[in-house]
This record gives sequence, C-alpha cells and structure tokens, in this order.
Amino acid sequence: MKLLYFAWIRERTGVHEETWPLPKGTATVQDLIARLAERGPGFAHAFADVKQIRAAVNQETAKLDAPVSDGDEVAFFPPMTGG
Amino acid sequence: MKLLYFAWIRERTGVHEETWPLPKGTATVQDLIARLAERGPGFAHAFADVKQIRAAVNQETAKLDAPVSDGDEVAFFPPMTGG
Amino acid sequence: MSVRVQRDDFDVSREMDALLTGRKDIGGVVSFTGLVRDFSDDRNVGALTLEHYPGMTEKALAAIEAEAHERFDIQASLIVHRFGRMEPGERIVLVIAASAHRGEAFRAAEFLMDWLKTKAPFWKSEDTPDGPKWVESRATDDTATERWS
Amino acid sequence: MSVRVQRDDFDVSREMDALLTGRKDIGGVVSFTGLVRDFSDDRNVGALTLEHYPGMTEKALAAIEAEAHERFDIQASLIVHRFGRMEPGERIVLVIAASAHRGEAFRAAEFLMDWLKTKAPFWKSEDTPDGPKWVESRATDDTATERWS
Repeated sequence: MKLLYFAWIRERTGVHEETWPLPKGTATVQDLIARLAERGPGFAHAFADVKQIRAAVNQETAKLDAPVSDGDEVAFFPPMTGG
Repeated sequence: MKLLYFAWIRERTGVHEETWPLPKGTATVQDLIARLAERGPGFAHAFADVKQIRAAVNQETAKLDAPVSDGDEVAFFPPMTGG
Repeated sequence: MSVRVQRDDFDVSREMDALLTGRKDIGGVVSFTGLVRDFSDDRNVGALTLEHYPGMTEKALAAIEAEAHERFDIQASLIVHRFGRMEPGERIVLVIAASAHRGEAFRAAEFLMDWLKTKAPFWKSEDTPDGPKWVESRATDDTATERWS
Repeated sequence: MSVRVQRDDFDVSREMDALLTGRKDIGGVVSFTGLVRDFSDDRNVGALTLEHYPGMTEKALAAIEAEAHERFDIQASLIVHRFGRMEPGERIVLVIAASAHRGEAFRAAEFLMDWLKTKAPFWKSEDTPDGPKWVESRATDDTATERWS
C-alpha cells in the first residue's frame, strides 16, 4: 500500500511518502495506526494521540473504522487548516 | 428656496431644478407638496400619490412633517433604487 | 474609508490593492460587484440608466459607510457607485469590506449593499420593449434593509 | 465551475472577468480574498507556509464547489488556493460566487470559505519568534462549518 504523511505527522515520522506492505490482520484505519505506532520512536510520537489524527483512504476522508486493503493509498494528517 | 425633482417626478413636473419662493403658511414638507400640486396638471400628476413620494431637506432624508424654510434645498423623488 | 460616485467603470483588483496597500493586518477582503442583468422580473432589459442626486449621494454613501464601521469590526472599506447609462453585463456598483476576521467582512459587505439599495439616492430606468420604465423599489430590498435595524 | 491549486499569485479582476465573460444573467458577484496577516492569536507571524495533499486537494475543492451549487442558486463560481511560502500581506485564497440575486452570492461565498477551512487538505505552518509552528484548527472554524449542516 501507499502511505502518506503530512504536517507534523510527516515531521515526526520523518517520512512523506512510502510503500509499505499491509500487515496481516490490519482491517481498518485504526488497526493501521496501531501497527505504524510500533515502527519506532518517531512513529510512536506521531501516532501517540489518535484524537489529533485524521485519515484519508484513496484521497477521500475516512473514519477510524474505515476498511483498508493492500492496494490503497492511505494518508495521515492533523485537522485541516485551509482557507 | 431651491427645489429639485428626480426620476418620474422630474418627468411629470418637467422641471429638474428651480428656485421658488416659499409660499406663506408653508411650514412642512407636506404643506409644500400641497402647494406644488396646485401649480398645474404636470405638478398635480407628479404629486397625486403622496405615498410614492420621498423628500430630502438640505440633502438629508426628511419626513412629511419635517419643517421647511425659505433658504432650504428641498428635493422630491420616488423610493430609492440604488445598488 | 472612502466613497466615490462616477460615470466611469472601475477595476476590482486595482481598488482592492489601493485600499490595502502596505497593510498586513487584514485577514479577509470581501467584494461585491453589482452588474446589469438582461432580465428583470421577466421583462427583457436592454440597458439601465441611473439618475442620482449629486451632493446628497456622496453624503448618503459616506453615512452608510460610517454606519458599517460602527456596526462591524472592519479595518477598511470602499463604495464606488456609477451613474448614467449601462449595458447588460456592465458593472454598476462595487463594495469592499476588509477585516482581520472573515465573518465581519462578509457581514459588512452585505450590510453596505442592503443599505445602498434603499438609502442611496439613485433611481434606475430600464430600457424595455415598451420603452423606458422606472424600476420600482422592491419589498425584498426593504426587508433586507430592515433586518439590520 | 472551476477550482485551481497553485503556487503563483492570482488577480481578482482577471479571474472575475474570465468567469463572467459573455454572461448577462449575473446580477451580483461576491469575492473573498484571504490574506496572510502579521499577527495571529497575538503571536507575531513572519510568514506562512501551506502544505497540501496534491491529488486529494483538487478533488476536495471540486466537491466543496459542487456542494455550494447544490445548496445555493449560483450561476458561476471559482476557488483558487495557493500553497508554499507566503509573506504577510500576500493573497492565499480566492473564492468567487456569482448569482442573479445578491443574497445567494453572499451565502455561497461564505459557505465556500467555511468549508475550505475544515474540509480542504491544507496545513499551515507559521514563522514565529520561537520558530515555525503548525497552526491548530480552530473551534470557531468547526462551528462555522457546522452551521451549514
């Protein structure tokens, strides 16, 4: 799957965009966040407060319980501040 | 006094601007309208329906009972349609 | 703060730039441009002619603008109103309101337009297939003015 | 209807003219221009850097614009949103809504701005005396978005 990180989530993970194999047993956005948080201190810091994290699956805003599968593009970012 | 007429009031009176001596006993805008309506068929037509007439005294919107005196600039016009 | 009554057309960008030049405290600028439409109450309108009351018009616009500054937290504003004959598609009026906060700029611009409709001494005559016709004031404009009182 | 995401500045008059060219059914055009302020929550802000999500941003703006056309009687609209680094006084975002009736144009333009604040994938970083700082989403922006639902 393709993973993208924006704003302070990008800064904390140190990654903007990467290809990552969907781990077994990862069904939802929330599952994915839990797996990513285990990837090291930067990722743990980035995903420490789930309330501050928003996600998009295939460029559409998605809730924590939205399903994810291996071909997806999943992005993580803080609440948007456009305009 | 200086009298001004705008829009269809100007068209009906046939006058845009004139100097006119304030008739004796004319204390208010309403009095003035009554005197002007006596000046001939054009003026009578212009001032036939007082509800459709708005006035300004010295370039400030004025009600029917507003006082008028001989040095004033008084204007008559339909409801405004700006913007 | 400034108001202008003029025969000539205006340029929105140029007016906005002149109003805001050197300022860095403005977060949002709202502009409203009124245009001549080629229909009005289902009659075809060829052109519009605006008559006004020179002298009083400038005072009325300045009073409307001052009222907007009383009521809303805006840092800059402009009213430009044209008179004379204008074809469909032409610009008639421009209102600009600038504020640190977007809501105030929106509110002030709409207030300025609502008051212009009923408190600025302009009268519109429309060219129609039956000849020129004076535009009557609209009940909806009176309602729009009253909601601010 | 169109949306654009770009690094470069824009010109309000040029965008308005392009949107309305040849049209004679538009009575009012409302524009909102968002600018970089040199203060924000009492911190001094030197410059703003906008990060966005290429691909998703364009889709999100188009969806917001389509929603405005569903909700309001507007005949034309435009959203232009910049990204990258911008100094105080620079233009960030432009929204235009055009309608036969001024109230609809005002309503649509404000709706577009409110939704952009919370539904367009942009993130702002401010230069402050303590270094760059990510702008947090505001409760007032959430409230502004919710009043349309």
